[in-house]
Amino acid sequence: MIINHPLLGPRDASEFVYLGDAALMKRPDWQADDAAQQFYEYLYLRDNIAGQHRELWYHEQGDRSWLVVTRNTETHEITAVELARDVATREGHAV
Amino acid sequence: MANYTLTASSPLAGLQQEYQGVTLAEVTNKALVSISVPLGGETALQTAVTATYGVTLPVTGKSSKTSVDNALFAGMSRDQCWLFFETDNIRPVNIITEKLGASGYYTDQSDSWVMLSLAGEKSRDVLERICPINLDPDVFLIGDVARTSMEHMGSIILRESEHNYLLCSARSSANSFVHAIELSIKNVI
Amino acid sequence: MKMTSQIQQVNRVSQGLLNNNTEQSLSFEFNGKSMTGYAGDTLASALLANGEKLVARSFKYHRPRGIFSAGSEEPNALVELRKGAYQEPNTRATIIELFDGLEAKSQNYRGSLKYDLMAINDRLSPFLSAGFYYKTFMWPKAFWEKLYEPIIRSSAGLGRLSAIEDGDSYDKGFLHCDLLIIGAGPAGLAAALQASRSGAKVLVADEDFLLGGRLNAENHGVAGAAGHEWAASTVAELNSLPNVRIMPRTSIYGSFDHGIYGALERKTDHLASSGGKPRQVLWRIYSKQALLCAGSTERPIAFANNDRPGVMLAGSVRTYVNRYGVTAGQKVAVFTNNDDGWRTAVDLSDKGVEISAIIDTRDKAPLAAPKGAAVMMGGSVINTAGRHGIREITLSNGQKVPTDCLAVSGGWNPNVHLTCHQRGKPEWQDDISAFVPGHALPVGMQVAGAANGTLTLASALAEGHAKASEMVSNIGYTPSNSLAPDSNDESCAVSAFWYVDSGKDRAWLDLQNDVTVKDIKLSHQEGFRSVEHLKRYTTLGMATDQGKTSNVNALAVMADCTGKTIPETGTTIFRPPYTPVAIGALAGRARGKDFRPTRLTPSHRWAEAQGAVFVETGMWLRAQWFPQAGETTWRESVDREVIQTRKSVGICDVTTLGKIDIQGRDAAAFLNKIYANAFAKLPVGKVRYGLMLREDGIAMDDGTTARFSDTHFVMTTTTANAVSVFRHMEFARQCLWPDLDVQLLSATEQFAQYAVAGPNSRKLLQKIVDADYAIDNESFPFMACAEITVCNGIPARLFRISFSGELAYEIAVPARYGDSLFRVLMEAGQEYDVVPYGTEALGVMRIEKGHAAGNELNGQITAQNLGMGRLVSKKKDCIGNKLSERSALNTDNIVELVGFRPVDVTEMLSSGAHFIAIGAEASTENDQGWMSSVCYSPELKMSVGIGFIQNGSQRLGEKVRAVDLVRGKDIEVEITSAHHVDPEGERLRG
Amino acid sequence: MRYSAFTVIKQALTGHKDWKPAWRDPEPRSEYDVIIIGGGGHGLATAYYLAKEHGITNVAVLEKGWIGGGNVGRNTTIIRSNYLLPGNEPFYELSMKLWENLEQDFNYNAMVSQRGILNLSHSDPQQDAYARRGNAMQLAGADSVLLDKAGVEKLCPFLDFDNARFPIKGGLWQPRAGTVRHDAVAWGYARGADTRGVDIIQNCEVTGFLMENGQCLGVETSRGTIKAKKVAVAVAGSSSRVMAKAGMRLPIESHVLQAFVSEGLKPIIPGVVTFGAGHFYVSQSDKGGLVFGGDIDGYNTYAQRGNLPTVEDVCEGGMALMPMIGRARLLRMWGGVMDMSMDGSPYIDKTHVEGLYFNGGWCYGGFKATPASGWCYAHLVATGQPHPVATEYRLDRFVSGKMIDEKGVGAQPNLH
Repeated sequence: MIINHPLLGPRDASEFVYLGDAALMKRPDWQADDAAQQFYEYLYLRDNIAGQHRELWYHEQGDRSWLVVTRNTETHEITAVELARDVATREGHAV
Repeated sequence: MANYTLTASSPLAGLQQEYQGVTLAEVTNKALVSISVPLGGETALQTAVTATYGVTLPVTGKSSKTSVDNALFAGMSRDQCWLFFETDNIRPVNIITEKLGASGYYTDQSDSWVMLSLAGEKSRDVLERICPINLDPDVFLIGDVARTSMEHMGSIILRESEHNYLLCSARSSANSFVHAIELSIKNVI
Repeated sequence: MKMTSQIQQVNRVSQGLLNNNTEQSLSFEFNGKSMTGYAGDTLASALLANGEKLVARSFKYHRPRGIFSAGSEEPNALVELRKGAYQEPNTRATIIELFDGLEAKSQNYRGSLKYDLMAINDRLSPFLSAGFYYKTFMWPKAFWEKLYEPIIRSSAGLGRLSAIEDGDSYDKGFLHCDLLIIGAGPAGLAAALQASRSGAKVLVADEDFLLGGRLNAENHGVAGAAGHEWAASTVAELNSLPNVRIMPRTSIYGSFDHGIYGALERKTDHLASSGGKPRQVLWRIYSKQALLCAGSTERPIAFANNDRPGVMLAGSVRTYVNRYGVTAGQKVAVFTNNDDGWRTAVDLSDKGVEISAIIDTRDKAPLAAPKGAAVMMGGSVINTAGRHGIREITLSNGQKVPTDCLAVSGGWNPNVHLTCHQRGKPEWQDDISAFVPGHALPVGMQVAGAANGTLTLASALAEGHAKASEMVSNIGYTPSNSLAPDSNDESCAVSAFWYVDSGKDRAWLDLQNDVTVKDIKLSHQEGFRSVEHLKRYTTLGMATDQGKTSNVNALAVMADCTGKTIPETGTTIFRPPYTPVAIGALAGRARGKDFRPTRLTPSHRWAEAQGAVFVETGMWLRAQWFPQAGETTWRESVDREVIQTRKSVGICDVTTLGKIDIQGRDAAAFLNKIYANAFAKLPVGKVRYGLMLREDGIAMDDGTTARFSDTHFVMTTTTANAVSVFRHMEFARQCLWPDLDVQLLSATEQFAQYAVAGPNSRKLLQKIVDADYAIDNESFPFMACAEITVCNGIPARLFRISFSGELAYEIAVPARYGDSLFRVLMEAGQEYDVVPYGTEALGVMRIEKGHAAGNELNGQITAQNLGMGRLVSKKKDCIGNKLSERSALNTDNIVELVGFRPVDVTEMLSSGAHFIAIGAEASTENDQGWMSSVCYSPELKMSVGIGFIQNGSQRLGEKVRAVDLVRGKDIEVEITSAHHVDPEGERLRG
Repeated sequence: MRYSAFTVIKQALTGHKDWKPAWRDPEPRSEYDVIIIGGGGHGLATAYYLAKEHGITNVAVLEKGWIGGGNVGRNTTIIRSNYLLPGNEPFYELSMKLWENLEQDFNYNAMVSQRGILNLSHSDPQQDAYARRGNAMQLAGADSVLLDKAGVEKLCPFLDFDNARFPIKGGLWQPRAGTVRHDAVAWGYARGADTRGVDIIQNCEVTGFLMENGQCLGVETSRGTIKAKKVAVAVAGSSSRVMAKAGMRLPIESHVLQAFVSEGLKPIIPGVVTFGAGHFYVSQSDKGGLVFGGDIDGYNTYAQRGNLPTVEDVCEGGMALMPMIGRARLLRMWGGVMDMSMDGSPYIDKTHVEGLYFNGGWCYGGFKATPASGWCYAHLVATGQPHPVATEYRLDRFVSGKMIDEKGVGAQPNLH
């Protein structure tokens, strides 16, 4: 696969390390009343979508950026690649 | 206190090899300091760099050259520039701090890397066997820089001129890195 | 050509396209027999030239087999090429380029090829029907492994590996292009011309060594020249262009996501020796667009005993005569259902070969038959005779025709393989009775020419040209306005005809695996009707040719059985690789010591000179111990290193520990989230132990972090986790807390770092630390850190930390001084009898001291298990603290890290033993924990260990058994504190 | 028809006229006692044991495509019971015992071949970990042998002992492990279940569940509504997609595991060998192909195909371990979609929906588990109680922190 890095252009996916669903950026509030349940769901349950999947890749053999890649899990077509830091800043993140 | 002296040694003891159409040489006269941009401090750093070095900070994947200390700023990531420059000062960070003050976070990388110059008409043929980056001369332009992996080793490649490349890889695996390049040379030439 | 060789080469009828300039003949050996051929021959063409018919045996029935095709689809003529470390089994004679001195052997026979003892299987064939083995060999039970399976296994496989390391090397590489053209036949060459003239960067790959595809096998003209001449001049033109790269002998073996193609270039396979260069290069091609021009493969027609040597594909027979100047027989018959088959008869006849008969399943002859050829329209071949090669055919009218070569054509199947690699399905096209590429092509791929079902020459040229125009404009080039090369479309009408009812005889579909029409029918009868079931049940298409010449015919048989059409019955999709690829090539250079890079520590050269024994630790090589003269066991060396360190001073290279430079206004706040214990208030000039949890509450890593200024920390990680911890921290920084001002840089390589440990460590260091820096206990107490200078102004970092439990320091200098510093420390330490110590002594001292390391931090262990539960701060948010509170991780009965000593102090403990109560049965139910690390403690003069046992902290003094069944040990041990040595920690504070 | 040497000979002599389909092709009935979704190895084994062990024969197995077309027909055929943790080892040892009697039990030769598995170690800590594991295996009644380098050399003299980047230090050998002809397992269970009255319904895709008051009453399918007292899902690879129709999110990600086979070669590799310093394992099939594999590709996918970096990584491991295979050629590669669970261990459990059962999360270890999975799942569906060796395989085990994490890599499915 090739990931079209927003800063670097197309790079072989083998330069990257995969983590999983981009929902892992939405770490729950540790002080919430149901924090235990929230953390369980956050860490262990997955939508595991067959289709457009937003997921985290780390450019370990590159600029060390974490990316949010939108990729179809049935065709592998990639339709969007963003710096995760931008996404985290824009969409809110852990507290 | 007894008088003990420490002597410096380079990872490849100044290796220099000539082959038909390509030369391979260790670069030992360059310091390397990473400059990280503090959150929200892009403008301040840019101002400081322009004032002292007379160049703008390059975007990721590009480099800017300046005559000051024969330095080259390489854009390594969105919040990091790496500065290659000539000095024999063992505290290169101090030089940067003097010039740029507290506008960035500086980390000495001079001893982290082995630096090699691969030069000559056959250099691209040699690199084709190990480097996944598209080195087409119309695509990877002079001054372009990329961080990638070659033969399972993290590496940096910088195109210095038409046929000349600066290659960096981890100091500890310098022997493996140079072996990979030499094997490419042997296989190609 | 030399007369001598011509006499030997009884079937050489002309020079064909063999190179004029290399007229000297090449000698080679097949099954020990010497023969000759010419440069430009394949082994197959040379064997045919020499009249060799019988070249192989089939897989199951050991039937005699000859050369069937002229290309990579060959199912029969597989040979063992070369010898010893270069022996290459299952190599298709049809693609082996002849070289002087070539040696090859037939495979899969016992006794001799001609009189194969295993041919008994052919007699037993009624019992060996499809899937017979699933129904028997079950009784008595023990016989399967003792008797039946060994017999089956011994007859498995075709060729042999030599069992010696491959004597050749391989390489890999990366190529980038705008347009990849796969196949340099008429469509591919026309496309390459057009694309290159439009300015695109073009890569053309073809598996053959002579480019031109079928142009080299036919007598068609292109652009006013003979087809092969046009091909040669086109290749010459393309080669002269800077934006074109032509790669002959290069198979595109797979199509992968996002325009990536796998290619195998055979660099030296056509030479007698590789001369030290890589035999093959595996390329990864990154293309923006790819045009598949892989041509088509002829399929046979099945009929009784259609597998004899001499039964060949008609187009291949034509290839041999036109390209190689070789006739496959002296009396050739043609059996066809299409116009193309007739051309074989015509071309052979033109070379003076006798055509004994043309049998066409259709009613009307498309062309005039060559002189002397008997023509049977509306007929078929119903049987053949000839033990080791075809001698005679029987026609449907009962007539028997003597013939030594039967050229069969059942039509042409487009080579759709690469279009299926991303699971695209081909579609049926009725007018050519074949599957053509489906609509779901790999992104960026198009298909032209015969591969696309465009089976005639002028149309293929035009299609290649047109697709190239379209594709280059897709990527921003303006197509050149040059025209497609002109030519004529030959007739290619075909009328579907798949197999002739063979009655009691067998009619072969898969020639290599011996799958017959009957097997398909039986498969249907037993309910294995889907293509997937059919293939699996009968092994159809599972042979080395992946069913290139058999799959569609078998589908047709199944369609007949089910009464459905072929496309209703199913499609066959193909998986990578298109043609088999040597595993050595896929590995490239990565073997032996070059499997992975080697990282060396700054003291490596010195240690090597001392005769140190090294150990692989991840990618690193570390000194394990330093043997001295007279020491005969590793224990002697290690014990000495430990004793001397604990008594005086020792030095160990700990450079391999990960180091992360952390800077920023929020660095402290960031560390507070990364580490389970509190870090925000760590004073400048201090070091603190840190325990890092994964979000699931399991210990991830541990180490120390030093604070050099308000905004500057330096973290150490374990050697093993240096990379994953850095990644984890970048995740936290970029994805979880992007508002924190913190920057990370790996500094592992920047510093050489040495542990200086032992009661005399301070004195030793004082000899090199510059006078400006005081390191006495008061100025520089336990857990202090500072940036200092040594040896007259060399910058260094000093940490007062201890893994050994002794008064100890770690000193770091820029890596360029690493080698020198180690030597200086050894020199300065002479007065204290300083010793270097390796990873073994390091391990002994940490076990004596009860420190957890990799054996303990194995990803299954919590802070609570380590006895560090209280370290996990509840007053702050940090990664892992919430889920570490889960109930099952906090019961009264969790395992806890404690020490163990043998009750009989002469016993040696062993790591991996499980703890079982005295008197209890050794079973899973009674399993209380395990010993994780053991060592011989030179200080305590006994074996000691640390390990995990249920509720261990409350059981000190209790005795249990350490049961090590795999080593035959079962000994009593006492549970102790994990701190076997200096439990109060007085030494390290001294 | 009972299969035996006698019937094979008789049929051979009479032109193979009397062979019958291995299983019927029935129309679905409107209602069953139990519906099993998924005609893979686990679903078919469950049906077989429901019928044979629990006398429940009014059962339908619904298969979207053709039975045995999923991972049971696209794996590297290894069976073993060399696990470390008490939540796993007794289960896999039960599976091994079932394998050992399988063929006589279901009257089908699946070519269970106990030629052994050798896990190589390349460092002292790795050898220690194998000792711990070997002991855990024996505590559970399985067999294990800890080998030193000489012991390994005796078994596999063709490994690279002289020039290896990561020298071989020893290994863990399980003699009773081995390989099985994978397709035959599906077919044997199907035939055995069919003979006992189970309806195997192919080309029948489940499109939804019939739910009422928190209870599952059947399924909607491409061939109509089918009611059932109990519905048991066994669709590893598609678990998330199917269970989403019941409104459930699972602790599962879908990943692709590639497998490889070489051209047929005369026998050269005796048992199963796994590399301990890279991603490579290999055995040789009865047909002569080297059957090998490595790690999963590592990204979520439902596509049954992989990519080149993994292919090359696996072959690098192969050449590092046994450089004699350099001139053997890779013939075919394929990918299977795996249910990767959050701790690398499977789930066999009830769900919060009454009457709906779940079996999945097998990662790439599902094949060897087939008999025990069917056995324990049938037990759960028939009795409502988990089988004693499968009590830990709860869907909600992460809530309380009862992970069964053999590799120790945590809640990251692509690392298991």
